[in-house]
Amino acid sequence: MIAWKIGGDQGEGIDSTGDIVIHVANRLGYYVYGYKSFSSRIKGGHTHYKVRLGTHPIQAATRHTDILVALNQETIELEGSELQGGVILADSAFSPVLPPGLDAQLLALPMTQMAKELGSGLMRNMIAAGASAALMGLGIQPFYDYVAKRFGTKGAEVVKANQMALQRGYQALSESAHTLKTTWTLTPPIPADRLVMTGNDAVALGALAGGCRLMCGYPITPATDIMESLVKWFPSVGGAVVQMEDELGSITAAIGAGFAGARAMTATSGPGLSLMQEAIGLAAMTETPVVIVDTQRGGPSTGMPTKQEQSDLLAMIYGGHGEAPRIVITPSSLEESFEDGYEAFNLAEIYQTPVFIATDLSLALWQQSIERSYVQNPVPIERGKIVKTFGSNTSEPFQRYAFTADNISPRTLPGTPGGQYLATGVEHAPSGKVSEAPENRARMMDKRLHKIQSIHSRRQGFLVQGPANADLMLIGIGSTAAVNREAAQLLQQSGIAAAVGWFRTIAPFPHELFASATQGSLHILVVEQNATGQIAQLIQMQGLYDQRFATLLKYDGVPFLPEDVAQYAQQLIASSMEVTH
Amino acid sequence: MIAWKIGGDQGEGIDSTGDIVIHVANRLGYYVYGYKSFSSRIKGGHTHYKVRLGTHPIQAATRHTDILVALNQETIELEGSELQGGVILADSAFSPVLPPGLDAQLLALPMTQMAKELGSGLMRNMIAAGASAALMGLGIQPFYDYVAKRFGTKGAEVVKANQMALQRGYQALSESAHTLKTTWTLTPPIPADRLVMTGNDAVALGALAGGCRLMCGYPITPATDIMESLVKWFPSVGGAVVQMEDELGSITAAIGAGFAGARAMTATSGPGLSLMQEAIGLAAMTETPVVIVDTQRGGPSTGMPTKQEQSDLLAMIYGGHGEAPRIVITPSSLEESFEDGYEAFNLAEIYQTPVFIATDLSLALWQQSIERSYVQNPVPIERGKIVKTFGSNTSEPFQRYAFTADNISPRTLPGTPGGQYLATGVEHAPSGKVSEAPENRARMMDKRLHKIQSIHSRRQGFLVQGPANADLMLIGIGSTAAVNREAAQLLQQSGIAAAVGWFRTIAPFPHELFASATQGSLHILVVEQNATGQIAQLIQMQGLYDQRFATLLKYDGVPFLPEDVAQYAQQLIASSMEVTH
Amino acid sequence: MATLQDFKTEEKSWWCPGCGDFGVLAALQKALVKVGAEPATTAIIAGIGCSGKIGNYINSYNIHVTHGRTLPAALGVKLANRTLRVLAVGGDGDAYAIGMGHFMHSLRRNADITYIVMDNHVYGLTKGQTSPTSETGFHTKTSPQGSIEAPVHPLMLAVAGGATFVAQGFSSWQPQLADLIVRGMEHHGFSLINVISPCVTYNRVNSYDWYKKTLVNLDEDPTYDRSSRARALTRLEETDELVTGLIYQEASTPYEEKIPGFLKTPLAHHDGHIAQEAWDALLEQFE
Amino acid sequence: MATLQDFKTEEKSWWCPGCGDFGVLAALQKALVKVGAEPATTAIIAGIGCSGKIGNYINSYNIHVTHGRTLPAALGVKLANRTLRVLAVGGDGDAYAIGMGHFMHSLRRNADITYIVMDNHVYGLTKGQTSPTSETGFHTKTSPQGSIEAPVHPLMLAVAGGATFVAQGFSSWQPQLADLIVRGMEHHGFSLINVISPCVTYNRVNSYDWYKKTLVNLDEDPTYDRSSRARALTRLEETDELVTGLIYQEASTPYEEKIPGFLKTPLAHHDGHIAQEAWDALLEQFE
Ligand SMILES: Cc1ncc(C[n+]2csc(CCOP(=O)(O)OP(=O)(O)O)c2C)c(N)n1
Ligand SMILES: Cc1ncc(C[n+]2csc(CCOP(=O)(O)OP(=O)(O)O)c2C)c(N)n1
Ligand code: SF4
Ligand code: SF4
Ligand SMILES: [Mg+2]
Ligand SMILES: [Mg+2]
Repeated sequence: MIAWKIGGDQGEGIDSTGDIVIHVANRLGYYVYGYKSFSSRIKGGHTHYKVRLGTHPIQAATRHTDILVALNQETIELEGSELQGGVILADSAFSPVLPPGLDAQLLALPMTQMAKELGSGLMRNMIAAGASAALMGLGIQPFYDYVAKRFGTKGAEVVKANQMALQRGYQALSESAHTLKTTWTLTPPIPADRLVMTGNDAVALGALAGGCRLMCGYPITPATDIMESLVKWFPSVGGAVVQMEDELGSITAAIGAGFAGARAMTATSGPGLSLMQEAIGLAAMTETPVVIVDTQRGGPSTGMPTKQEQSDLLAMIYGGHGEAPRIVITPSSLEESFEDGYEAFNLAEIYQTPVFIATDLSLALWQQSIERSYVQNPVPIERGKIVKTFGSNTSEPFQRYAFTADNISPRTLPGTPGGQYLATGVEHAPSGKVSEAPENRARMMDKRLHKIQSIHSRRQGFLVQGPANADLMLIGIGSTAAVNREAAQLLQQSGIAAAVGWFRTIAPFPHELFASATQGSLHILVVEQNATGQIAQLIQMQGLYDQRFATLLKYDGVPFLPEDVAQYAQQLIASSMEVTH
Repeated sequence: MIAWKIGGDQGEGIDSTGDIVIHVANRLGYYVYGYKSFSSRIKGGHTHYKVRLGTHPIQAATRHTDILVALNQETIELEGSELQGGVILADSAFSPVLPPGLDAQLLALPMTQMAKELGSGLMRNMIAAGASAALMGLGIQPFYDYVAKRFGTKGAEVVKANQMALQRGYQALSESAHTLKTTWTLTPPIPADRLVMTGNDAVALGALAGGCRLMCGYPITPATDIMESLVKWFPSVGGAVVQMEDELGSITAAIGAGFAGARAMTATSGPGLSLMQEAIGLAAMTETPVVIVDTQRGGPSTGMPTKQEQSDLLAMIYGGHGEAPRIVITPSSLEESFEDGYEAFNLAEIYQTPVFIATDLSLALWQQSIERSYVQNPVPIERGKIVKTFGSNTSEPFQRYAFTADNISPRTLPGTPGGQYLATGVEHAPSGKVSEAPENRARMMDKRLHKIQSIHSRRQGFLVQGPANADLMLIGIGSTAAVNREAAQLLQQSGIAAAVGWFRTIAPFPHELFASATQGSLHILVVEQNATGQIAQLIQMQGLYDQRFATLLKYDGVPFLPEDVAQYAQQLIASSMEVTH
Repeated sequence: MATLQDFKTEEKSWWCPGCGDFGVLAALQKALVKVGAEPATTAIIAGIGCSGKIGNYINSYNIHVTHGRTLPAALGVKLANRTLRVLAVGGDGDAYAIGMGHFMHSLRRNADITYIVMDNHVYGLTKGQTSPTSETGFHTKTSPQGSIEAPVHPLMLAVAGGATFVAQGFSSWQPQLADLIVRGMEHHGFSLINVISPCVTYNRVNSYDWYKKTLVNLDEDPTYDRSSRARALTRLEETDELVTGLIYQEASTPYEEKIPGFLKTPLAHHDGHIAQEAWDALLEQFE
Repeated sequence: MATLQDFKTEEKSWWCPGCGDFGVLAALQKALVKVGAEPATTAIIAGIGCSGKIGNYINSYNIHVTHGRTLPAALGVKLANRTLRVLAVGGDGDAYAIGMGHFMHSLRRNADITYIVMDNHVYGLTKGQTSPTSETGFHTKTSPQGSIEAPVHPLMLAVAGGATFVAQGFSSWQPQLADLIVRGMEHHGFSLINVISPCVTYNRVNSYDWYKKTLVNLDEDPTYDRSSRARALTRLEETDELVTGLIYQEASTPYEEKIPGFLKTPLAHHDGHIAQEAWDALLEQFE
């Protein structure tokens, strides 16, 4: 495994350089994971992009860096400490200095100068990429191929120029190779057919495959990509993206479309979620399907728009006034993101209610490898109880909200003769007509709140990997579940029988499954990226948080690292042994 | 104690008739309580208004009715069953019929005809009031006095006409008195100086006394009264009510005013609360005081706008994205409503954070007696840490968000030289400047979340009345706490050592106090007007919901009645005895 | 062909006797018959207010949404199924207070939606507060000493905001009102029909009589040129919007017809199928 | 008297080199000096966007609110303390998309607030999506085939919406821009100054050069009559709003001066005192 990082100022092409490295590595058959740190500004300000590549799946960041490409001195100062014996590949243009005490080798290459020689300062990053290729022993040809693909539409000259820059960097590094104290030779990868994408990509692809043809949204970090991807893809499949005037409009348009029978969605982050609360209640009350993606970020208020957090869980579940059914599903990997991307629409139509796909910034934005076979098309599409025609003796008005055994009533889509009804956010009788009758009210509340419970027989709301009688189970959600998976490997390496458990459905809470799945574990550590332990609170509410449970929280905007989780878990086990023995 | 009720069509003057009865009884020194049932429409549709009057404080409705004034046959059909041996005073104009099996005496008076004789059909209700006066033995003079006061500004003729109508009704009843099978003679009241008002009135008066001089709102049932009262009262004390374009505007204007140093508020109900979620996070993040009244009603969505419910508790506490301090205080009586009406502003300024006053439709809208001495002026006003001047050597920029021992930072109000700062919903350093530094972030989150905890040393978050080692404690919030108080009396009468406990602060949760105050009770019944047991869930989250607890829920829009709560509690105790013995 | 009866429901109306909204309902039902609409392919999106109850009394596919959000919901319905006739209906508060943002953006977006605003210059359902169209000086429960704000001028805003069809009707003038609604429905694009619909309970100032005296019927003015935005604005300013009739119209292509590659058949009946080549082409970007 | 330096902060700007927002900041600071403002009595309410960061760079009392809500916050600030000079500042998305409702209502409410919109026809901070002022056909990340909506015309909307002061500046034309801001601040009531402030990163179409070629300075047209609403509307329509200068102004009484009995001194310093007689009088209604 190699951890490669590039750092510099925002707007200097850091992103595209990282993208090239990650894609080439993936094409070679390595598993890749990319992590970026960026600020809520467009140009300027330190940013960095880290790529991990190896022969086993990687789903999280790590502290250690092997190779650091530094485009300015600030990068060396800020990121240098991650290197223990690695190499800093710096542009000699800024006269890089290795700060005292830093355990790394500094290799300065005249990147800017070489780029100028090639006629464009913009080529600096390609030179860095070429040099990196040599340093990591990846070969230069795959890089040539990738830029040919990537810049193909821009013309042969652009491709040529980029390839030349790659070549110059590759060559320059190769010439200095003998001075290197460390070199890397990766195990050759097993050939595979993988793609590189983010969680947002996976959700958007899932939605597309799942028949979503309308996306009404309003830009917001880190959700905007979903809208931007769909607006590119939809024209070829007949769908539409509407950039609305705000999130109140976005969700309501999606609900209107759901009422009229389209699979429609919106995607947002915290501030938008808050604005959507009222309308989500409308969808629940009118029993209208709608899918909302919440890519969580640092809150509250504008908070930390470009930083990782998982602090909207309670707001998704409890955020609206009154009491309404809300399904919240929680993918923790690209595979699950794709799956939930289409399954959310099935759930929304089967249960006729709003469904949240809750992700988080880390899962939403960082690229990873995924087997192409996983991103399949077609996917299962289930539209739930839809009445398409009525007999000729349809004199009876349609009972849209009829009480049924499973609490789900057949619905009609506008256009169906005889199926007309009133969908209203006001309490209503089975016919849809407004009703304040106490008995009807209570039954309708029960109907709506109970109908979603059967979701647990449809999907496993809580998954576990690892020994049934674990010394320790690490519980997570979204991207922390992935961190936990790597942390558990580390723990296993130090002889601890560690398991990981993660939620696939957080609301309605998978009570039975959670209780039984956690039963055998001696210690249970809930790892959450928020300040108040929202998952722990939800477990508490179920009366399931007993003395075996502990919580590890982080709310500084920086994702958990597997090694830190593992270390904390080890201490926890150690200290509890002190206490009990 | 007498329970008097008038029923008829909405828009027929039911309200004003009830108002007259309730005010006169109160002026006579009786304790009164008025309960109305109404629909979300302006004219037409059945409505009724029930007044209980007696010599002990009354804070809840009851099922039984002694006297029913029926303005149409529907009233007899719908409300008649409440009478067991009482009297129905009906307008003979609709040829009233006593349905078979109804245990009541029907007394038809030609109210419409008498009113026409007086020259105005509108006088019918006054005739009914006069007849009621006679029936209840209240005397007619107090009614004369009251209409003189109430209609005084409309001129002597209007007063005279109303008095004549009262007189006609009084006389007609007196003439038929000999036919009555039941008569009522109330214990003469102990003279007292009481007012009649609603919870909304009490909150508005509290706010006024507490120095609130700006109210930014948007009409919504059942909160609108607060705005409508303040807009009448403010001109005399220099305040302003702004009817905003929506709730997003209302709350944000109030926050702007709070930033600039005014005591500002908004008042809303469920749908408005949902719309305010984003801005409330802004207030929390910028540490800006603001007061929000949420008069809860039937949800979700538009729900049941004119019906009782307590289903926004979780939304008030958890409804915004991200994690922000929210104080939620919960008055359960007029006295507490007045107190919280001003104390909310003290809390908001002391803790520099949003404060909710959570009431509910029953508490907000129904009139009760309150000792005048309780509605005092002036009230304690505490503005928290405000820096008014800086020394001359104020070259250092002001540190608005300085870390302090109690986590509360001194603030400046605009206009103060040297105190300029940036208040931002983005995460920030002590100076107010935007900061994404992880360490600062974590400290700022801690600061904001911890600062409100000391509220529990300022106010008792949970109050108890009754024996320390109770057989049963009834726990409630808002108007259900008042229902519980009467239910406990009923239980005590049947030999059960019943106590009542109610929340004065639901967030932050008064953990210690709640744990100790509930310790001695054998059984604990949480009585909630919602479908999911929100208070119980909050107790669960604290890990305090043990096997002694049970929950009684009601979510059909109709308030709990003391007798029903008492009966349920009795069954609960009985069945648990079966189990344990 | 559907008849008037087909558009009626069993539900008895909850409006006050004499409310202007009865006239709006009647005209709308007549217009639906006249354009040959069918209950099953008509979708009515209503707001919250006395006005918003209109959906209860029309037999069609109806959704009664949150306060102020009729227009986004209507857009969603239209995009989900372009074969539906889509109408949004609500009060002046719903439209021009809480719904103002959506109103302005719907004008410029120009999807094929007919928007009927039942304008009584007051908040009816919440029992008589100032509305955005209340006149300055109007006394209400929230302006006991008279409103101190300038009223919104919905027609001017619509014209200035890029509307392609702007009309005003009066609930008492049934034939004209029904005709304007018909023309609105026949217009390709967004049509606004602001309807003066007196509230007999909370607005005693802007009464039927008052309107009958002050409203001028532009449709009867042969010199009026309804194709010029600037002239429409001038006329509206001069008359303080106390006019009825078709005020402005321009030929337009509705939003849904401009969306690149957008399906003409209802999304509602789409099976979600994607050709394998298209899917593979899409995945190329992730290679 | 405060100097330019007094209005500056230590914070170094986070805008891209060449961003039009630098010019807006500079002109605003100059204007503040010119009107004799003091940092301590100046309140700036900023929105979310690249533009919204402006508050970080001005020494005054600043509040940086949620996206689109500058104007209600500014109203609250003004009502809390009428002695403050209150400015709201934000981007075109903040103002005319999510903030549209508040914008329209602020115009008619007419509180004494100066509103500066930094209009770059694009969403900058979220990295280049269509904004309400984006021209039809403009290519962005959310309109890769070109925007299909008609742009919002903020100046026309303001004039039609009852504004009492409407101006447009250009961030490159510093003296005029500073002058317009001064006049806006001196205006009694609500003033809108829409400022063309090019985004050099995401809007290559509406560039400095393009504007320099197309903008017409109305202030240099002696025939232009800025006191007629109808004429302003006509001119704006003709020129497609590609003008700078003061477009419309009328003498007005600000909202806060019309509120019955409203205190002239800052509520912020009010002690909450109520005379006992007043209190007793108030309680009478509950007897
Ligand atoms: C978010 C929200 N805020 C407030 C309300 C309360 N409300 C119901 S109807 C209404 C306004 C009614 O006025 P208008 O739209 O003019 O309709 P009208 O009743 O006059 O026909 C309001 C404020 C609500 N239902 N939802
Ligand atoms: C409620 C909410 N929705 C979305 C966002 C994301 N967001 C931040 S800035 C912005 C728009 C920026 O455009 P504009 O107002 O034109 O400002 P500019 O950056 O161009 O100056 C958006 C949508 C947000 N912060 N809050
Ligand atoms: S209150 Fe007014 S608008 Fe509402 S139904 Fe009655 S008359 Fe009509
Ligand atoms: S992205 Fe555009 S608006 Fe934002 S700072 Fe850069 S140039 Fe300015
Ligand atoms: Mg109205
Ligand atoms: Mg912009």
